[in-house]
Amino acid sequence: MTMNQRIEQCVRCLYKTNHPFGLTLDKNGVCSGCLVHEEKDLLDWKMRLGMLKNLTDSYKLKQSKNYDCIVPVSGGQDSFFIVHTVIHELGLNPLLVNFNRNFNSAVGIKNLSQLRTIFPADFRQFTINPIISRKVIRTTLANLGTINWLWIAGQTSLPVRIADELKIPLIIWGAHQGIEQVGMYSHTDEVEMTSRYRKEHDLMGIDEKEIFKFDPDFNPNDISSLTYPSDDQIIKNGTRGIYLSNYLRWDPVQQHTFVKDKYGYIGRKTNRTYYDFDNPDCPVYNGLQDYLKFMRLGYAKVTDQLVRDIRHKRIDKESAKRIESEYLNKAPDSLKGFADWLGISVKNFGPLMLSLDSNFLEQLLSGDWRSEINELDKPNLNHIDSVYKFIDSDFKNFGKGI
Amino acid sequence: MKYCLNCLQPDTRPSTEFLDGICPACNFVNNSQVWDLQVRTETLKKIVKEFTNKVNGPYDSILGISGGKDSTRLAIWARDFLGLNPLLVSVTYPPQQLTKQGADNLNNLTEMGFDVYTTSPSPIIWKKLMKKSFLENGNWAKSTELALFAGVPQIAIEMGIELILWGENPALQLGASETIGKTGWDGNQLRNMNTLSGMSTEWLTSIGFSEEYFIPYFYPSREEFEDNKIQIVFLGWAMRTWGLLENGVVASLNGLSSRNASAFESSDLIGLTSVDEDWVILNQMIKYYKYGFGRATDYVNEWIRKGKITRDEGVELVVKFDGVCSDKYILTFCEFISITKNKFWEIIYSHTNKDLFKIEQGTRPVRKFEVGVDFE
Amino acid sequence: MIKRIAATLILDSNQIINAYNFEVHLPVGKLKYTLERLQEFEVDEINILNTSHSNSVVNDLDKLLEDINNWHVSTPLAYGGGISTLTDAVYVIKSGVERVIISANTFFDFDLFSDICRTLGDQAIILHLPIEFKGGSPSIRGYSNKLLSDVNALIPINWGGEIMLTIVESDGKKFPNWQNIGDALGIMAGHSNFILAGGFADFKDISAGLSLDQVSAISIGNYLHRVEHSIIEIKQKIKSSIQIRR
Amino acid sequence: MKKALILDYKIGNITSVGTFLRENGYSVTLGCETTEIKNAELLVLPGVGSFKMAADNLQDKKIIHELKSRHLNNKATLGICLGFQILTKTSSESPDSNGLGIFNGTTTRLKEFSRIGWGKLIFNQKINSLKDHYFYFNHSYGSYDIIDTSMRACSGQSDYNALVASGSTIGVQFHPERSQKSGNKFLKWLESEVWGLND
Repeated sequence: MTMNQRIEQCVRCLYKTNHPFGLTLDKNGVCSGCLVHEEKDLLDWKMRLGMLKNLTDSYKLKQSKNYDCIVPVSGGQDSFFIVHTVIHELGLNPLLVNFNRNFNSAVGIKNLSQLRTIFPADFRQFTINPIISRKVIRTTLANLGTINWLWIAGQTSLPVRIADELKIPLIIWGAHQGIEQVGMYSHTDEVEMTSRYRKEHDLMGIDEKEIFKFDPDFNPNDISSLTYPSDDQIIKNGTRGIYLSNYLRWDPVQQHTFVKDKYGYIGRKTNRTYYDFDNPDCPVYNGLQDYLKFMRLGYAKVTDQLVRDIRHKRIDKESAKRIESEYLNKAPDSLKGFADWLGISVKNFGPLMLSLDSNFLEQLLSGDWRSEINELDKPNLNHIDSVYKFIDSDFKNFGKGI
Repeated sequence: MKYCLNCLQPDTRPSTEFLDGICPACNFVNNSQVWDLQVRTETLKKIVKEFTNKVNGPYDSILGISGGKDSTRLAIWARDFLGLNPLLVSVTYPPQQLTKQGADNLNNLTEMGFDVYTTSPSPIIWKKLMKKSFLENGNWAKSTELALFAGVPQIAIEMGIELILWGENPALQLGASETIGKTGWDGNQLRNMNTLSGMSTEWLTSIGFSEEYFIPYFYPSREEFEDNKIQIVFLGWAMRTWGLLENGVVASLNGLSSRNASAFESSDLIGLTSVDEDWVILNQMIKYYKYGFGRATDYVNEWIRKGKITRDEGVELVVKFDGVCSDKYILTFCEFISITKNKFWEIIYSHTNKDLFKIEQGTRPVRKFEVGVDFE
Repeated sequence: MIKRIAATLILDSNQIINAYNFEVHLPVGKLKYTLERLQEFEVDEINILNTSHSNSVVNDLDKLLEDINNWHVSTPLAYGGGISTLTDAVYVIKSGVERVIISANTFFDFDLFSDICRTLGDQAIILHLPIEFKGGSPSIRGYSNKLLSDVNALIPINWGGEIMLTIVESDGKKFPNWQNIGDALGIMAGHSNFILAGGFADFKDISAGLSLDQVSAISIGNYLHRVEHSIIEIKQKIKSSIQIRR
Repeated sequence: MKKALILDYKIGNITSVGTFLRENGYSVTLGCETTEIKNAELLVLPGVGSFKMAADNLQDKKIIHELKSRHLNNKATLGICLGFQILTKTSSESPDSNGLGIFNGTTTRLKEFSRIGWGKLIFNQKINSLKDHYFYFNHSYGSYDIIDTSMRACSGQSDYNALVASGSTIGVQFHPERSQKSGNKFLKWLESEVWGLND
């Protein structure tokens, strides 16, 4: 492929070579994600679970008077499957750790409370000062077109800091997004957590030490809870993050039915997504965040879900393409709730959306680019959370519901 | 049972010695003067300065909170008056035990602009310990209290933050003399609170989990305190207005939600104490049957000492509200630790002070003594 | 001289890739972020191989140099990929990269190879020889008729540059094929200053490699991206008898 | 902000030397005007290209005079690799070109043909602030015969001059701009111990 990238699509799935993680095509036009996915039906997953058990057993021995490992959790589906695996398959005593998103959906609060109750594990949660989190989110919205940067920066650093503070070297994560989406490594490489991957792929190339570039009057102490420990600390403590998806045949759809039936996990239907079990705990992940992702990258969460289904042979490419085009342009819901939390009105998102709009010129030429944003401020688009309001009464977790 | 001559504190409370008829709390209040407050505030500022000078991290102190009236008041005072930048640490209840107001009050405190770090022991183990300590000594909170007190110093040691801010010295308000430290502000004797002492590892692991499952319940040792130079400081001691009502007023003006139950159901006279959890109400009822005084007495004693009400007016309030606990709380508690109502009352009867109360099956114990009047 | 732990970064369409026996390329990320970390880990040098080079080395390099220069790389670099003329080679050195990596086919044009050596000086050149063992004696990848023994004869005895020996079959694996390495080094016994690459991950293999007299550096590829602080760990665990920069 | 001039002899890319100096607190310009050479607090002769190219671009009498007077007035000057060789009298790399002759010695082909990699500095006097630092070498020519200078150092087992100091004129055969943290430490050491330049 020549240096001036021509964007091509994989012959099997919907991903293109401009995927932010990077994507390569082999000589037959099959993408690296689909290639590595084939390993899911070639590898001996019983043997790989055995390899995982040897690894975790060695830590169980070392950590006799302490927690065996740290498991980062949220109100999402993976957490149920990971904690189930860590406790019941690997027989470990984990410390569950959560970086609290300041605005949780009712479903998210219910799921996280359910998770904390049904598994015999202690739980730690960190909530960043909401005044600061609004400031960070406004900065990353304006400069990176994303809401999620703050939560990811927190959720990928808090467990590593606690590992250091409590002398618990092993952190167990669920899926390695790089492998699951674009096949960055073979499962057999058993790739581990690195701060380079965190900065480049989780945080879009800007980590908590560089966010000041966008907003000079940040006080470093304000976002100390996003700091990743230094190399010396990590080496001294022997901190290590491993991914279950290297050792188990990772299939979120299958895992969803399992955790739904066994642990009462609840999804959250939204306007823009095909499945309801991905990231229900964040009210904007499948709403405004997904809409902005679509504007920035030309694909959205529904694409990720459909690519997953194509590779697991649950859908053919043509039907997937049709469904994708249906959902891509759907309006984001729960906009009102998020605007309220941020202290602005829905219309205030207008200039941001304009700045990210691919047909920026046409919008301006139309002389009425505001009309589109008024479309988004419809009451029916904000019914989602009211449907789940019944949940609020029986389970309460500290964490603002919107 | 003898009452304090000044207030309505009976001498039945464990480890409280009266000094010629006056309880420790009244003695303390009597011999502390207002000018003394100026000295205390300056002393506190000096002590705090020692810690803030050598801080390298983002936080110069840790404040243990529940989101209730005391912690809301302390957070504001520590930040705005003492100029501190505390990390708020909360040991939170299992989701089913936390009340809606409890979650809202934690949100309320966070929204004022604080980083909040919560640690929550596993509800499965928490519930088993509650049941065991209720069945064995009639006080479900004996085990969970350990975690509530241990969480803050544990995190202080983990994060290398030496200064821990605490609200009140129990010795002052509840007359618990065993926690009198070197001076009024030193909280490092908190470890001697009677609820914290006397809880062996074997007692814990008897519920069927190995020792490593009880990490949140072990209060850091004296050596760990010294090695990490941990210092607990009582702020209430140096605050001009500190008390149940004063804190309630300030906290409410700053957004605190109150308990949605009348004092006839909760004996919580102003509906602002331990709002984040309801079963403390039945624990206060059990305290009443054990020692002859409950939460209403605590409220009343403070107001008598501050001259807000007379001793006789106090008697009227105690007679009406002490030991009150609505059945709805008992029902949810029995359901939570899965015991029958009869089993609940069987335990209550076994721990009731037979000298002070008459017991008849199927009814609540009846007071034999007259409030405020010594009784053999 | 002390021995060196180097990093091989293989590029495909302007991104670092994981390479598996020179065929399968899996995307890792942009050059800039990996360079930044490798430098913090104090890797001794970085060899960049551009597999998707265009016919103009100048354009390829200008795109990469943005990453390299505006981001204060203070680590010795080598660049290779499509260098087939003297101007290409001079341009690479003039752009602030220490050494140019010459591929086998450029080497086979021997006049061009000696021009480059004379103009830039031997020390600015790495000759990259990917070796295949298709039964019988080893040959250069892509040139089954070019036996390693013939190529060895063409390299002047006191040549001042270094030779990067990559065992194709070990590319991307967790262990190098020591049998092949032994054979290749045996055939080229007259030379030293070899950089070994292909399948180096475990520090025991790296120690073994550096203990060989002919070897002056080991260049690690995919393994770098797999484990945090791989370079620091390797440098700590390597036999203390081996002289490296610690 | 200290000012540094990189002497422009129209050859290689000086970005890495420029970045190295900027990172250590200098404002950097590239040039060869006599006034620039005179006023620069630090003059750096970069290390890219061949001896012939550098020598041919340094024929201008006024520039040579200015460079020599900097040496006589003890003004801070750093010659890196080729920049060090151009400060010697001649180099066997191109016999008919002549260097500045500020160092009383010549440059010849290394006995071990070339030297690529990291080496420590072994001084002819006690300098312990650099003792466990390695520096990056990449050259096949060097000088063996400069002996009458105040400070000298060689590297590893070889005996060519890795560093030569004559007053405030320093010649180094290694690349400080490619020696990571050790390079920065070396520049700080020069500023405080040799040039007295740190602000």
